Amino acid sequence: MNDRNHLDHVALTHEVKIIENGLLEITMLAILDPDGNIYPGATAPDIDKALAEKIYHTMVYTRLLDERMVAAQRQGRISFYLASTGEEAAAVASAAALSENDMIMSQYREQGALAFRGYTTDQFMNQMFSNRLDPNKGRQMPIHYGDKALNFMTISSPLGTQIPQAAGYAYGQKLAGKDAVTICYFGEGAASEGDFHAGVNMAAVLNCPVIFFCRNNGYAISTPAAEQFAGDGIASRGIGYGVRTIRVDGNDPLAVYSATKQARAMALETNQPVLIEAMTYRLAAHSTSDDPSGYRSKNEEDKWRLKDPLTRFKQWLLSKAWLDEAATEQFMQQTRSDILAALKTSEQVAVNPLADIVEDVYAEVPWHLKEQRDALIAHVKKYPSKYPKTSGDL
Amino acid sequence: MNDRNHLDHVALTHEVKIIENGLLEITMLAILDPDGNIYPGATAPDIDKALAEKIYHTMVYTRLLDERMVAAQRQGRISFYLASTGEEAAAVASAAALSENDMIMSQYREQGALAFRGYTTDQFMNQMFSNRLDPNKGRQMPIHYGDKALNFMTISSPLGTQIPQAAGYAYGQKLAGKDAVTICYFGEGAASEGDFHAGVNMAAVLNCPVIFFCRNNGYAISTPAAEQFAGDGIASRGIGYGVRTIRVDGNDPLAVYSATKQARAMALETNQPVLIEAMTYRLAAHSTSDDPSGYRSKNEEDKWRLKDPLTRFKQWLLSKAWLDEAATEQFMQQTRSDILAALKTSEQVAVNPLADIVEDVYAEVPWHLKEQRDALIAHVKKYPSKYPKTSGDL
Amino acid sequence: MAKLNLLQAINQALITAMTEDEKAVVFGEDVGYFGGVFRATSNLQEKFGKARCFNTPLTEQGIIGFANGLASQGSTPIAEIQFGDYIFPAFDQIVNETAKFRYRSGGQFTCGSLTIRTPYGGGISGGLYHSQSPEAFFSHVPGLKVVVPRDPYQAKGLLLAAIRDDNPVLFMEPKRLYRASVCDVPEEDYTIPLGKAEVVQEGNDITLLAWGAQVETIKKAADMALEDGVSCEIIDLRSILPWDAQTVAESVMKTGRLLINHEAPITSGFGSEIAARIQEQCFLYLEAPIIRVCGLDTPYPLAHEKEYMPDEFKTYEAIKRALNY
Amino acid sequence: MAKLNLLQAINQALITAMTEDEKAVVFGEDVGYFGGVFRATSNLQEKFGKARCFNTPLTEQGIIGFANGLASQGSTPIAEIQFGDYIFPAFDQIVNETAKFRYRSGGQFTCGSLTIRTPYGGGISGGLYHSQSPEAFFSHVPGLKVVVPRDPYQAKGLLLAAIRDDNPVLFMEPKRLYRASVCDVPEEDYTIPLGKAEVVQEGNDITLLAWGAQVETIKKAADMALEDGVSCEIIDLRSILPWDAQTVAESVMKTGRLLINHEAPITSGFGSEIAARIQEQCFLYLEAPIIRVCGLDTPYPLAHEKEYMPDEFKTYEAIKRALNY
Ligand SMILES: Cc1ncc(C[n+]2csc(CCOP(=O)(O)OP(=O)(O)O)c2C)c(N)n1
Ligand SMILES: Cc1ncc(C[n+]2csc(CCOP(=O)(O)OP(=O)(O)O)c2C)c(N)n1
Ligand SMILES: [Mg+2]
Ligand SMILES: [Mg+2]
Repeated sequence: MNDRNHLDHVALTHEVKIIENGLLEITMLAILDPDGNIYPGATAPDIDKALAEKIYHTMVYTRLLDERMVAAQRQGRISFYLASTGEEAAAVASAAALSENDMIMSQYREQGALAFRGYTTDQFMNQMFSNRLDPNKGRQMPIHYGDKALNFMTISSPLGTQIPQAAGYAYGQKLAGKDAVTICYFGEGAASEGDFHAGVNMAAVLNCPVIFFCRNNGYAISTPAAEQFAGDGIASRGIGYGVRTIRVDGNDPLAVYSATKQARAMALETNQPVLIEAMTYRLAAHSTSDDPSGYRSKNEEDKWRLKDPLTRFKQWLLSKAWLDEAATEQFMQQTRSDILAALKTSEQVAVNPLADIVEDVYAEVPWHLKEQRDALIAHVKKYPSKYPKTSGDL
Repeated sequence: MNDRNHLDHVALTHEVKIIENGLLEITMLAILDPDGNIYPGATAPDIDKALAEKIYHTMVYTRLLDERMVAAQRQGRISFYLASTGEEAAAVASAAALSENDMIMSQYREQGALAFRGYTTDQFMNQMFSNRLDPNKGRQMPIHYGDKALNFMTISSPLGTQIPQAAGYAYGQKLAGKDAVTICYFGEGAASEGDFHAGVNMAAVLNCPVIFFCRNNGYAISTPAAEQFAGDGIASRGIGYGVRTIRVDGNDPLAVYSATKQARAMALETNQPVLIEAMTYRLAAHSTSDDPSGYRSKNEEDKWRLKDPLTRFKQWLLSKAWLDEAATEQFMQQTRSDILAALKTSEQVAVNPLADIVEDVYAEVPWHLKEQRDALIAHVKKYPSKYPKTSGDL
Repeated sequence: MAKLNLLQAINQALITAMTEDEKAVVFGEDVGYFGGVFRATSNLQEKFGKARCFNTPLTEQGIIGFANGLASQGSTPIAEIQFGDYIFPAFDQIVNETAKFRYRSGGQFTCGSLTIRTPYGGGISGGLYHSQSPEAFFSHVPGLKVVVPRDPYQAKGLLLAAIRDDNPVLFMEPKRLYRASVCDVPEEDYTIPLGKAEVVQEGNDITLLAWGAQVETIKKAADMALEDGVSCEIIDLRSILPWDAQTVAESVMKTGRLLINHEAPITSGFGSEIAARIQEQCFLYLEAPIIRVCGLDTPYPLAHEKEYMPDEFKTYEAIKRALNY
Repeated sequence: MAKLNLLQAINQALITAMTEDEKAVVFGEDVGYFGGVFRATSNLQEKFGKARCFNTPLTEQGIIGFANGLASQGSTPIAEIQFGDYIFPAFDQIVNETAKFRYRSGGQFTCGSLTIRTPYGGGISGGLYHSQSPEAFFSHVPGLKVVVPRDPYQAKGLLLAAIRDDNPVLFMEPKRLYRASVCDVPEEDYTIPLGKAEVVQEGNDITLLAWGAQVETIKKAADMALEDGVSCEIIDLRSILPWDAQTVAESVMKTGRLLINHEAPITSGFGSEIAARIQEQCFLYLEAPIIRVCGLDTPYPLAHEKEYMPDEFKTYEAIKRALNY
């Protein structure tokens, strides 16, 4: 796609005509309608029953996990949570279209993708309780998951930073001759960051096999999309970068799956980025620290509840006779009790020992951090009751 | 233009079709052909003889100034210079389309715009010799002009920073009810900075009457446009931001003038930004520190020399019988000798007194800078021969 | 005079500033209709209209770039960065632009009317990206002023002074005090001078110095030390840049000892500048080395937050070390 | 062994690194075909192909973001920021990402293989945007290493060590020495350990400490002082983070006096950390306050560059002050 530059390709005009809005009309790929029927003229992707079930179960799992953890936060058992309710299809169905070798670099609302990869309930819990069983060692707030074994990059809070990183990661995959791409998730809010611009442009110029997957859910905390950008969403920007682009109904698992599948094939084949804009809606509050009634109407939320990806997909599965309702009910009950059990276990697990406080800052602990660690250990030994989480170990 | 957001306007499609290159075909406004004839079907803007002459003389002046100062740098009289040769039309004709109340925030290759505003040869020289007559007080390298009286913002070296600033400046003009816009110049290289993204997007969302004027001259130092972006230049990005956009032949003063005139009217009327991409070519070296033969061919340069805006405009003036060749010759001679005379005078003028070293860091000199200044003055008095520029004054 | 928390005091200062100065404009992520994620800008859009209090797109570099331009035009921008941890994308606009605008133009153009507000600091289970104390970075930037209030009274008076000051000011709000700190705040307009430290408690044996939320910590440590008969002088620095070296030096010349407490990592934290200056200025008066009780040289942890913090126990121990040197 | 200038030494180190490590990739603005505006990356594209040495678009935040991703994938990125003054748009990627990558993931993912090269410093009539010395900012960032060579020999050895070090390293090149500093540089591969200062000259009366181009300055001052019979110990710090406090402390315990010289503004420059630490560690050995001879607390000027610089005359005067304290 980077055959365009400077002047060679440009046609002349002699009339002063400033391009106004409307030059671009980016349509939205929709395969499954809100009632779960395939749109006339649309083709369902090549998904077998097992995959369909896995997608559905993962979406259901994610919803249940979200529900439980929001409640756990209200009970004061964890400090923070961030639900993906209403947006499960975007994360789950896109992850389903990838290979396990593909790297996932997510924002923070893509727990569905992680669940699809096989992250266990225990793993979720260990991260959220910052306990010593989490390979991220309890250093970040809840929901900042990461698992190298699953090719899921540890999440970072500063928005947009993973976008140029994904370009670089994909470039490395290409150099190393890996048969893999990187997918980079982000919100339409994060797409306002300078890092978005830098990352997408660099990926296009440097031919990086990366899928930029924007969840446009209409809000960045309280800020509606209309106060975030004036163009035709995020998709229209892709054109500006010379990046292949597609907009999909983010609440339609089949559309998301189809688009991502094709995007992955293209990225791998051409060593070039593809931008996907998934139109969805954050039915949840931004996070457990947020109350959306301060900035949007119940009415608007209700409208979107009708587009729920779970119901929609369920209807489709039913229409294919791929859904055993009793088994699903059983799955849901089992999931609920598994989550609760894991929660109860994980919250009992201790945090890492005190000495860990200086680990992983550098590859090896340098002299000054050893000095600081030793002084701290001596101090905690002197005041054990003031540092109950770690003094017991000393 | 910010009536587009999230989902309301989006049409559906049911076919997985990733948008590839080619959706956008942004044409280029051209009014004057390289031989100085009006293109068939094109209309020359409403420019009278006086204005046409002023534009021409300013372009000629700029070229002569550039030539002389490049030579002065080679002679070791100034440390640095940066010529706009070949790109004069972009800066001069756009400035000609503005009102004097409009704020100009430039990159560094728009000396033509400044000359058009009436910056004198003495002013140019005082800045370049960092002497005490320059209101910028000799603090920056040569070519970082600035003049509040002429509504020309002092130039800053870090690229792209003026882009969001221009949005803010224009917002302020609007709030204050000023009948004025801001024009913001930058190169196609600078448009890769995150600040470009932030600035253009903010201007669009916050309805700022600003003209973003990109000089796409094909190079950022040694980096060709093809290694800078993969899209259809900078113009295609405007669409992505929902910003009115036009591409012009930057070597065609009439096209640049017409586009800028209309952009200004639109920006003022709608309180919204307009993006202009002027396609041009840097015939000069990047700066006096650069040698373009290290990265591009003579042949390419020669091709572009044929599109020289000065010859082209001269032909047009001749065709209108608006050019007195003898008078022009006389103007050029006078200009050359004025520049030389000013150069000779300015290089003799002393730099600011030593005490100035701590001024303008804050509105008033704080205690610690007074302390540092006093110590420095005492020191220089002790070693006058080591600080010949300032010790004489003490 | 009403009891206000720190957020309410800031909100009141903003209302005062916007009422008095028509050119004052408040913006940032979520500050508009919603009133900010901490609600510091509540009701401003309602009161002053959308043109003067608005959401920006999610771009810190854009927010400060826009603010710089707006300030140079003559308005009085009051920009919010949602968390101090997210001020770094704007670092170039602040360091290379805001701070150098006046200098490079010989005073023709300035960002002097700009105020940047941002919550900072730990103690809220925020982990490494919702807890940082970045004041030291900005203390190395000539052209900026950096101010940190310790309670609602200070917050209102210092914020009003910052907004009216003819220099760009970074106003850092200790977010763990947002709701926790409550005190009497006069309804009326008042300012507290920038660049002046406050001697919060007089004492003879050692000077304890902190700013923001850590002033509370050194107070607690001083109370513990008092039980041992140690009399601590407590100084709230209030301004980080330019800072009030004179008040600190005078105190140290009296007490002969100095302890500095801050949350940020010790290495190249602002404590290092204070120590470097004071050891020079008070060399012959010092009876013990200047001690810094600070955050560790690690990112800010979550699970080990309590252990990481330079709390009153660590401070108390350091006081004893200084006294027994 | 050939005489090389600093640029040539760097170029040679890059060739060595890229030859030995297939995963080493060099990129930045203009570093490709052209070989960089200073020509430090000359011929690399020719030798190693465009995939391993290439131009990037003009975006420092993008360069470092890209580099972080590339490093975490397993390559060995060597990214160039064209001027130290333009590193600030990348500040967030460096401070919040590069430096915290390993820590936040419990060591699962790291940017340890990343090296960032950037020219810094004044003395080249560069004015406020081509002269800055930003090392102090980065010295406050746990997780980074910061290294500064003083001559071609050091440059090659330290750069090779930086590239191979399993931590992200910011490698700052004193650009006024690029062509001015010439010395013997072994053809073969060698490294100089990071984190170790070098005692460049032994002496008894005072320790002079600097890094990069200012080492030359303190040497000149030491020569002036020698004429007065003052014996200076000269230390090149070489690594700013982590820094070699032990070598400095040992020297100061011997000489009883310490002078630190750096170009950056004095307030919160890295000299403050050194002074703060050394006054604590060497309190009972100090015969005079630790003195800092540094840049003024202003942006870097053009017309007054000579006056601004912490040159040998200012240093010499400060030595006398310390000796006569
Ligand atoms: C650099 C940065 N600035 C601000 C924030 C605070 N913040 C966290 S989430 C958020 C909104 C993000 O919106 P969007 O990208 O649309 O994602 P969504 O929450 O809708 O999934 C903000 C402003 C942050 N984390 N990082
Ligand atoms: C932030 C920043 N990065 C790098 C530079 C160094 N630099 C100066 S000019 C330039 C190229 C600019 O190219 P372009 O924007 O196309 O403008 P042109 O020189 O072609 O007019 C570069 C990389 C800078 N001044 N600022
Ligand atoms: Mg969103
Ligand atoms: Mg260019």
